[in-house]
Amino acid sequence: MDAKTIIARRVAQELSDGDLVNLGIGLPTLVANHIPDHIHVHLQSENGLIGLGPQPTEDKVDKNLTNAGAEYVTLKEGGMYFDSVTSFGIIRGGHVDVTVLGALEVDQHGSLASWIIPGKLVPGMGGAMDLVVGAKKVIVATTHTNKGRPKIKAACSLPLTAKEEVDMIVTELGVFHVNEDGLHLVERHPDISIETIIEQTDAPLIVGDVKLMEV
Amino acid sequence: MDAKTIIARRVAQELSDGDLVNLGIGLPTLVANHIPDHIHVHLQSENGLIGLGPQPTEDKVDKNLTNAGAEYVTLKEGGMYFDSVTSFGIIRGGHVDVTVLGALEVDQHGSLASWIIPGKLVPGMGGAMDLVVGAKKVIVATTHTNKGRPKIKAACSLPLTAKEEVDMIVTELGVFHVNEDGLHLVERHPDISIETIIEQTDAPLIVGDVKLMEV
Amino acid sequence: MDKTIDKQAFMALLHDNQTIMVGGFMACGTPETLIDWVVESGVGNLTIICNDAGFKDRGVGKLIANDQVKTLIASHIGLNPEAGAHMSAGTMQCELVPQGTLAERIRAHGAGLGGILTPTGVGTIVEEGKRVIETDGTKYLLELPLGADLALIDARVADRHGNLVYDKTARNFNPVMAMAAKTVVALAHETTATLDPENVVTPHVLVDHIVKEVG
Amino acid sequence: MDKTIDKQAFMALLHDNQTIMVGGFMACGTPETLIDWVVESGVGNLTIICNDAGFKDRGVGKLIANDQVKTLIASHIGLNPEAGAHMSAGTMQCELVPQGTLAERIRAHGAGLGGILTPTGVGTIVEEGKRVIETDGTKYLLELPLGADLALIDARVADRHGNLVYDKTARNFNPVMAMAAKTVVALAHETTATLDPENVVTPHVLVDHIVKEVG
Repeated sequence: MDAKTIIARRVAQELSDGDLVNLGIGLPTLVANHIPDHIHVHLQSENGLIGLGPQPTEDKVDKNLTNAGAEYVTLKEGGMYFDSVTSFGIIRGGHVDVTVLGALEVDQHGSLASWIIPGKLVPGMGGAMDLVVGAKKVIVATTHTNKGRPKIKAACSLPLTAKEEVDMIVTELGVFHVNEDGLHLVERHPDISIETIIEQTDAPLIVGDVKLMEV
Repeated sequence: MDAKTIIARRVAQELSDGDLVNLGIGLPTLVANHIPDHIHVHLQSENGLIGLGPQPTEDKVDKNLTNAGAEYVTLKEGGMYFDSVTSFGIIRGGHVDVTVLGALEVDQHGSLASWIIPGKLVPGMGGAMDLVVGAKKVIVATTHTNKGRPKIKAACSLPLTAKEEVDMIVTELGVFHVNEDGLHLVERHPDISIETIIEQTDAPLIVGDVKLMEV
Repeated sequence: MDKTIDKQAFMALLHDNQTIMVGGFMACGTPETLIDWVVESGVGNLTIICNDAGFKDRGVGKLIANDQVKTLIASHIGLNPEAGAHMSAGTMQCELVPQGTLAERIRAHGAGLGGILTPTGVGTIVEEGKRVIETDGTKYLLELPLGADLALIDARVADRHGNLVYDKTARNFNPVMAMAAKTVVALAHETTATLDPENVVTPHVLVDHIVKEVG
Repeated sequence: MDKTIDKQAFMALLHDNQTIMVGGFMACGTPETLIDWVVESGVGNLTIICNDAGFKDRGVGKLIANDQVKTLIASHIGLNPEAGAHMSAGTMQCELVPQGTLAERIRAHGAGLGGILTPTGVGTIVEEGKRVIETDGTKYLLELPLGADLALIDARVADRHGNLVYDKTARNFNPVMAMAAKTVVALAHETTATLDPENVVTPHVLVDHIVKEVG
């Protein structure tokens, strides 16, 4: 199984029946493919719907039905449309149970950098700052390293998306909880040793009872 | 013609085609009966509609279609319903062209008292404070005196609805404009002398070219 | 997920000392059946947030008459003499809030804002005890969010997911209150399989329980 | 009152140095015909307020490519490399605003608020130059209203009064922008006599002009 699939599958296990969930562009989108059959979650797309369905076949494409990544999507039965003010009222108001998003960097205190590399990449924060501040549970889903460099840091060096809002980090190597006392390694990939994870992480880790990830 | 009809008729002349208008409970409501045929205005009821129509006949009463005074009303063709947040967004945001409301007291600077007589009458301000602050033009429609005591004062003695927001006062005796330099008498009832108006007004009046009210 | 509950399950949601938001404007759009059940439950010491005090025998007025309300937060109490009597007797406190400010304070809670700046009430007794914040030379009152333990709202139709639409001016405060309480119970006068996704007013994720109106 | 205007009348609304709000999310829900006419008009030095920079050949991206935009206020510019190129070349300034904050700032203007307190952006570079206001021990940013001279919005249907409904996720920023500009022009893809008063999203009083989409 490739890294992205490992991550998406593990994140999917965090979702509960009835949850309202927002999945960021890219890797987090894959989580939708791994939600267990007995769990029914409602996916929000912050551009204006709840009840995000799969991509349409080409003959069913509606140019006025897109997700936040400008891809054509569908609406599930029971879903509905709303405007941007309502959408972010729902997000900022704590009505989203889980938001899953990627990272350029994430640190031991749960601060996240995901929207700008000064002088290089300035796409903008879009809805990410509101999502991270507003959602009840914030999960960062990211490959453990970028070109060999750890993405989990003692402190983010890039401009932040939000300060100390991340609750959980899922990578292909392990699962991490951000607690008051620091960053806990709580699960590891069965083939990866705790030592390897410590080595590839640029932040102090608290290592207690470490379970094995289902992969 | 009785005082209330004189006032309502004169206020109606202030309305322009296409205006969005909010009429307060009581005397201001009568303005709707005197709008010239060639003028089409849209009446808002702040409890949630634009397009307020006349009261229904008894067999057409709908208990879920009321005005802000809890009376049964109708909706005109082209009208629509909305919630209280939208209603007051429209009001506070300056989208109401004219609001007409009564007064306990109104002063030379355009401050209005209309919602409380401490220790005696505490109905609450309802939507009046938002209307007076938000509407483009605020017209106070009131009998000139209350049991012989002038309602137009140098300064309000009762708690205010809003400070310095009234643009115009219409009574059965005359019409007054609140300008930067003070309160101007601009029209008088044909049968009433300027001296009488000055006598029955508890505020200094600026008297220039005084026209006759149409009554 | 069927959100329908019966009377017994509803009664289990009620407790002394709760803060309860109740939709409706002069009892139009108030879920009377749910109010009757709160009366029957006998829970006391309640803080009620509602546009107004209703009437003696309609809307939240029934809770006041039954001595269940410790504090009423409303914009208007004039049509219910019982409210005034309870205030004079010192058995109920009343916090009067301008109607647009009441709507925005509830919205602020539901939308995750720390407060809003409004021109409404500047220079009046509504300003007392509040922070005045000036921007660009204009004074505004900082009005703080208002949330509740329970919201009791009145819908025309609920679909099987819990999506809601309202009826005419019975909409008023119901949608915004559905955003702002820990637990939201909607009295539905009709039920249907699904609503048009373009016309849903309150998305199902905001609604915890549905009580079907009988008869 | 017929609000329909033709191309010539639309062109007369355009001027150099205007601030123009444009609906749409990655060009879904952007009134392309109106954007084409702004391109054709050649007006320059514009401040554009839009969720994003669109694409090089769709949405407000066309205005950027044609060097008409002095300042872009948006939440995201990543899908339009032209926007980045214009920023690097110094020919366009860009103010990046979190998407939920952008929606609330526009709403604040339209609803007559002096600003809103949001937790979004606290502890990030979005905080720079802004007032931080603390209530109950929590820090919020004071975000100020955002209005415009002109709003260009995209509606599915306009009725003969100017009431509007939108299409699926093409709704997004269109309704809130209809509240926040001095002049509001809606491109209507269909017209009808009247809309259901329960389902109107934008009340006619907010809409100044309708352009009927041809073909």
